[in-house]
Amino acid sequence: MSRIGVFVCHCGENIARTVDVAAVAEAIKDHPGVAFATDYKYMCSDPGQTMVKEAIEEHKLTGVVIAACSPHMHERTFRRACDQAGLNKYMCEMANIREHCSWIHEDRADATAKAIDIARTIVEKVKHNKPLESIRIPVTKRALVIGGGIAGIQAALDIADGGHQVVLIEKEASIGGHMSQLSETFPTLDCSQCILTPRMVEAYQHPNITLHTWSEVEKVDGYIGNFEVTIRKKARSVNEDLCNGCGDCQAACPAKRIPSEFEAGLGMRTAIYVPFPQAVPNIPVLDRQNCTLYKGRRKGLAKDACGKCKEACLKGAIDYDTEDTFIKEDIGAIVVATGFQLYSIGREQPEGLKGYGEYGYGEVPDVIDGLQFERLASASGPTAGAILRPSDGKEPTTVVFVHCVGSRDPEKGMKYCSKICCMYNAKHAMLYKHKVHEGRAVAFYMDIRAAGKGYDEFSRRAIEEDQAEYIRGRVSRIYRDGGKVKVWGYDTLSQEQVVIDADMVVLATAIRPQPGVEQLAQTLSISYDENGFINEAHPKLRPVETNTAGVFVAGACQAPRDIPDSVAMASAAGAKVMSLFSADELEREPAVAVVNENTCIGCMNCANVCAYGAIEQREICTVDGQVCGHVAYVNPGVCQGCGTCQAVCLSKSVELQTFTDEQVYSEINALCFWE
Amino acid sequence: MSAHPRTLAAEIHDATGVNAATCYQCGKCSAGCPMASESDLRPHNVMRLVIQDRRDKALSDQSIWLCLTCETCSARCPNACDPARVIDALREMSLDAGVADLPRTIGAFHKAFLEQIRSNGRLHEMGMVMEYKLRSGELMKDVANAPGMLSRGKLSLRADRIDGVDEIKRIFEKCGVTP
Amino acid sequence: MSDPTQARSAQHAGAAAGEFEPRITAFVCNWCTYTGADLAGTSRLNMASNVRIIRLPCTGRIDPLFIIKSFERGADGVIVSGCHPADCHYTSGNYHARRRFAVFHDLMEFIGVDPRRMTFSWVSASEGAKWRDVVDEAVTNVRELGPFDAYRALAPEDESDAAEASAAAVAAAKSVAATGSVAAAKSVTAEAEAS
Amino acid sequence: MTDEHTLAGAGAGEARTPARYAYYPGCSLHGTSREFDESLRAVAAALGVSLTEIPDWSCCGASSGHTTDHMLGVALPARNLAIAEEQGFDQVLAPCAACYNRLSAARLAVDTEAGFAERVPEIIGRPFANSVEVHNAVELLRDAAPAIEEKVAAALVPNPLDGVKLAAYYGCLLVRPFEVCGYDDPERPTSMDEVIAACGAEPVDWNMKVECCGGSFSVSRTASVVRLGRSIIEDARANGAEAIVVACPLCHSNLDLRQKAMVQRGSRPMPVLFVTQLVGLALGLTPVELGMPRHFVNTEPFLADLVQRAAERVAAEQKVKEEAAAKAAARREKAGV
Repeated sequence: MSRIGVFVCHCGENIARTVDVAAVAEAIKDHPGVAFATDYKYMCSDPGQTMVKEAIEEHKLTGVVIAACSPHMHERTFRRACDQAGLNKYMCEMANIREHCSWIHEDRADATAKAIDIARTIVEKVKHNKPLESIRIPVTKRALVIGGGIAGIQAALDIADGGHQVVLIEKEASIGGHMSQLSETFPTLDCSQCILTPRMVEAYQHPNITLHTWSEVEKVDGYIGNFEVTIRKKARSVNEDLCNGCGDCQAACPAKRIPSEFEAGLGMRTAIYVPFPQAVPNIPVLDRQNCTLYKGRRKGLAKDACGKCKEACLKGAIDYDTEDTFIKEDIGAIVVATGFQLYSIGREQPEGLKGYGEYGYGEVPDVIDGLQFERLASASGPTAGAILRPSDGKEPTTVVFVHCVGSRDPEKGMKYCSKICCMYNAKHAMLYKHKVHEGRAVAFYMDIRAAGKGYDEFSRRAIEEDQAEYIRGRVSRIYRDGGKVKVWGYDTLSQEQVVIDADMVVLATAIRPQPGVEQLAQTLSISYDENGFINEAHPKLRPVETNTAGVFVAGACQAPRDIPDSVAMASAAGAKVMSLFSADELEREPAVAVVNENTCIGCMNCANVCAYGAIEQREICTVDGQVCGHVAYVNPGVCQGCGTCQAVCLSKSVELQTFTDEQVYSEINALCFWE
Repeated sequence: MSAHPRTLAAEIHDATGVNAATCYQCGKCSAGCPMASESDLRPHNVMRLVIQDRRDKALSDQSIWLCLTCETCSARCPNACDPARVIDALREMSLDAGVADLPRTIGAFHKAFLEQIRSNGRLHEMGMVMEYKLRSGELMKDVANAPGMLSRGKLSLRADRIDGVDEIKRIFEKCGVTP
Repeated sequence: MSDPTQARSAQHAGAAAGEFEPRITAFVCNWCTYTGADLAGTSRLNMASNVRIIRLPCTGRIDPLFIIKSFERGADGVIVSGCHPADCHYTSGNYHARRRFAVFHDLMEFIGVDPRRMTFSWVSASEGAKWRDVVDEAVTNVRELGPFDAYRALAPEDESDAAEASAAAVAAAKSVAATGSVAAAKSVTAEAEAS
Repeated sequence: MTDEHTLAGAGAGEARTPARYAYYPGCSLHGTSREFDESLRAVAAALGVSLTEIPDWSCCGASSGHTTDHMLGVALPARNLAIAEEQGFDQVLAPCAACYNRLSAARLAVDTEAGFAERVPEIIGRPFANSVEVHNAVELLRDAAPAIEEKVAAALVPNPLDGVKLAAYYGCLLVRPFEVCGYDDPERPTSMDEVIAACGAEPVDWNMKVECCGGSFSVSRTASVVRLGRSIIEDARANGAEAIVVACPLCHSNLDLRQKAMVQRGSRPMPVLFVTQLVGLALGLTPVELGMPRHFVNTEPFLADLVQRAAERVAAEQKVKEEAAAKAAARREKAGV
């Protein structure tokens, strides 16, 4: 006969306001199998936990039900308390009367009745709980970092400096990400390359870091501490061991007019190329889409149409016939740092977006986006840092900066704020004024969001010292008018329409997650929000964890982030990984399926539906060693405890611990509605 | 406001489905409004009045009658506030409340126009122009064009009245509209 | 989307007048819908109080027999809700569940339950409001259908034999999870009936 | 649901049943813009499109209707749609942009606004299932563009429009609101430009395509119309347009009738053609058939110029041919001797 203690929490007023907690305790007291019931203001507080511990001893409790908040909130807390009181922690369960009751109902009678039902249900479940031992699993102390931008680099370096192996993969030819494209950085205006490049080199040369560029995650199996990751190394056509980065191949390549991704289309590159001079590693890739030889091969030409780079390469590092290769890595923890892309608002629009025909982007050459301006302002850029407009290479005397293009626009773009634009617009206005003293910089904004250390001072400086003209109002239309770009705006402060004849317009387009992040998230079985940003496990308390144990998130793939935030987040993720690696084994809930070999008929339905391949077939032998049949066996290390196998078992022979049929039926029966 | 237990915003919501509270006053509507230079209230000012429940000003200001319903504001609004539709609704309310301060000419135009439709089922421009001039008092305006229109067969002196003119009258009655 | 407040106002009116109040059991997965319901709580989204949640690791764990059992124990309606397709915490559990319930849905009338008493939905951890709507809609629908007591006769103290009564249908539903064919399921159940 | 009717046939004529339309001319096409009516009928005949005028059709209410009363603005168009339905049509052609907009808006309102599906039939006193698609003239011609191109190519006489620079002016009511019209991009429409290209002329890239001309203020607030019209004509001119092409009687009368007040003295008048007149010219119809003489801005110099240039082109080609022939002859002689 079980002796269960029920502890009803007021949660201050949170529960007590709508649920008559005393009544709940009173009602449950006489429920069969309940030995003790009480209520208290804060069960999770120290006195509250002590009350639980003492009750366990005093009333010889065999099970504990905490009627309080969601198990996701405090189950761990109370299970630890029971453990300390000598009660197997898996004999403790939470009855959620806050999130699922007091917070969502107003009628006190209804809410109280429901709270009693909930408590009763869990009591019935706990009656059938069994003492279980946590599963201990080994931890592979090797981290995978996905994405070689500043966030990925930071996380990789922190973990590597912590003495652990790191595999860093980057889908582009070089690490560095968007930060390597930036000219100067707010709020200090220090040169982006100057602070980033050393970190890139450090990551490349770090003894604990294995770098794979031009590579992507193909497949992820396993679970926290024990992932098996398959990495696709895309065919580079250049042997990374032989290449010495001399650059002769690029010089020899005849296809020289390919818009450079790194230069945001403002500069050209060759078909075999390193994205930028400071690239790490300094090893080119061959862009087969634009390569003359491959174009020829796709056309089915008998002999190769080109081969100049191969001829030019004295190291013989170039091989036109390499194919994608796959490497498997054993990984203990994963950091996702895939970063962002700028919302391109040209004529072709992604599904469900209306776009901005009124802004003429993609049709008026002197209407550019923020990254393109970074390249114009960058000393290493196509204009060597001179602000010259794309159409005619002239120095613009009036430049208009438009905030919130595609951001804070539920109807035509993204409904969220892209967070960094206010700051980089101020920076752009400054950089422009510093280079073109007589020039006129006009910024159309809705609100200036400059919350951050030294941020507001910075944006004020743009206005007060560099005389950027800030006009509060959205722009309605932008179009080419002879040599000028007409901008129709409105000044909501002076209540006038404003028409500006600009020479160049810079659109601060929205920050969006990298394309393909959804597929990656599904490969990692982590969740993402409706905008494609990775969901953190808890918006406040678990900001760098995801809903899959062992997978962490850093930087702009989780939400629009600037450099300081991304770096901070990356270090946080790194720290999380290292605390995971601090132990040789980790504890896991024994929520795993167990097969009853006596009743199993070996139909293997369970194996067919198991997503983890945790179920294998085992032979049953007679005493004299004759194989007389086979049954299913669940590998507890691999089983994740979804229980799908149990639901499809025809002979009721597989049982998921912590969610047994017995437990579930007890709950259902506890909700017996026949009065 | 005691005469109106419900807020203007609530009534606008019923009439148009627009939640005025979603307007964050970015001014994009007014930036592209072809009549902004001629009217005191620009689209986003009108939205503001609705948000602030300033019924009297919203209904009695002349600006709402200067809207061309060209829909540019609505087409570019980031929050689907549909100012054009809201202004339409305000005009209707303004007429019902009898506080419409529509420029005589424009009011005369709409009245003349609808009068034509109600009595002929179709617009008889010549008749409309006459009607309009009588109502607006702008007797001599555009007369210069009239001969040209006639000679080009663009104005017919005879109204073509449809058979179903009674249907039209009934539609006006059922909508409670009397020009 | 039915007016969210409708279910609740009706509920209190009903409660006052001692009218029929639907009793609904919800089987939800721990990772998406249960968390979504938590979110509804933290967002203080008011909803009908007729639903009792039973937490399971994954919709994949939900045995059709649970549902039949609930009806047999006097539930007027059942909600089954888990992660969106492709968002399953266990990668494919909800897919198997979907496959199973598709069939189960076909078998409902067969076992004497109006399918409208069942609600299948996907509610992610970030969809508190959607959970509120699912609950309120289910309550409204079941209230329209009135109480379910077809199984009342089957509700003896010892549940097991009552379970047997519908076990055939379930076996069918399960075998489908393996074979994937509704026809197969139907035949199995038919045989069960015949015998 | 709204897409079903507003987007029907967009970019895909074949999606629509063989071109048979209930024709809703609207008041303007019976009055100030009868040349739109005349040219449309002529072009339709040439393209084998059958138009059946809706018997006893009534005015759509234009902006005065919905400006005064929302329901009136829906009921007046609905009556005409109901009649077309009665007549067993599944699509209506409303060439006037204002009518097209009001008819489409009415369809949308009946589809989407609470209670309208019941109240509207009651108010108009006719059964109404809202089953008739509404299309405008540009839509019709865009979908017929291939046919037009063929006919132009097949013509024996040289195409007078060859290489003529034209500005396609859409205005408001043809493209906005997108939910109502939706057959073309509201900010960067291309349908009329496609028609112009099909006629062998050259659509210019300009900025005022979708700006408002002052619409219904033509009579009541002429000053505004003049201000707005001026910027339109000047931008068209600045971008090299020789004429403006429209599909809206309001736009036309504003830009045509009021043009004198819009342009400075001495500047070349800017002919304003209905898109149907343009197609008519391409198909070899005469200016009179197309009602050109009804315009206030005299189109004769423009047309004469077109003919002149066409003649010159022909002459030039002729010359080239003759020279070639002469050379050949010379060579033959050499060979012969």
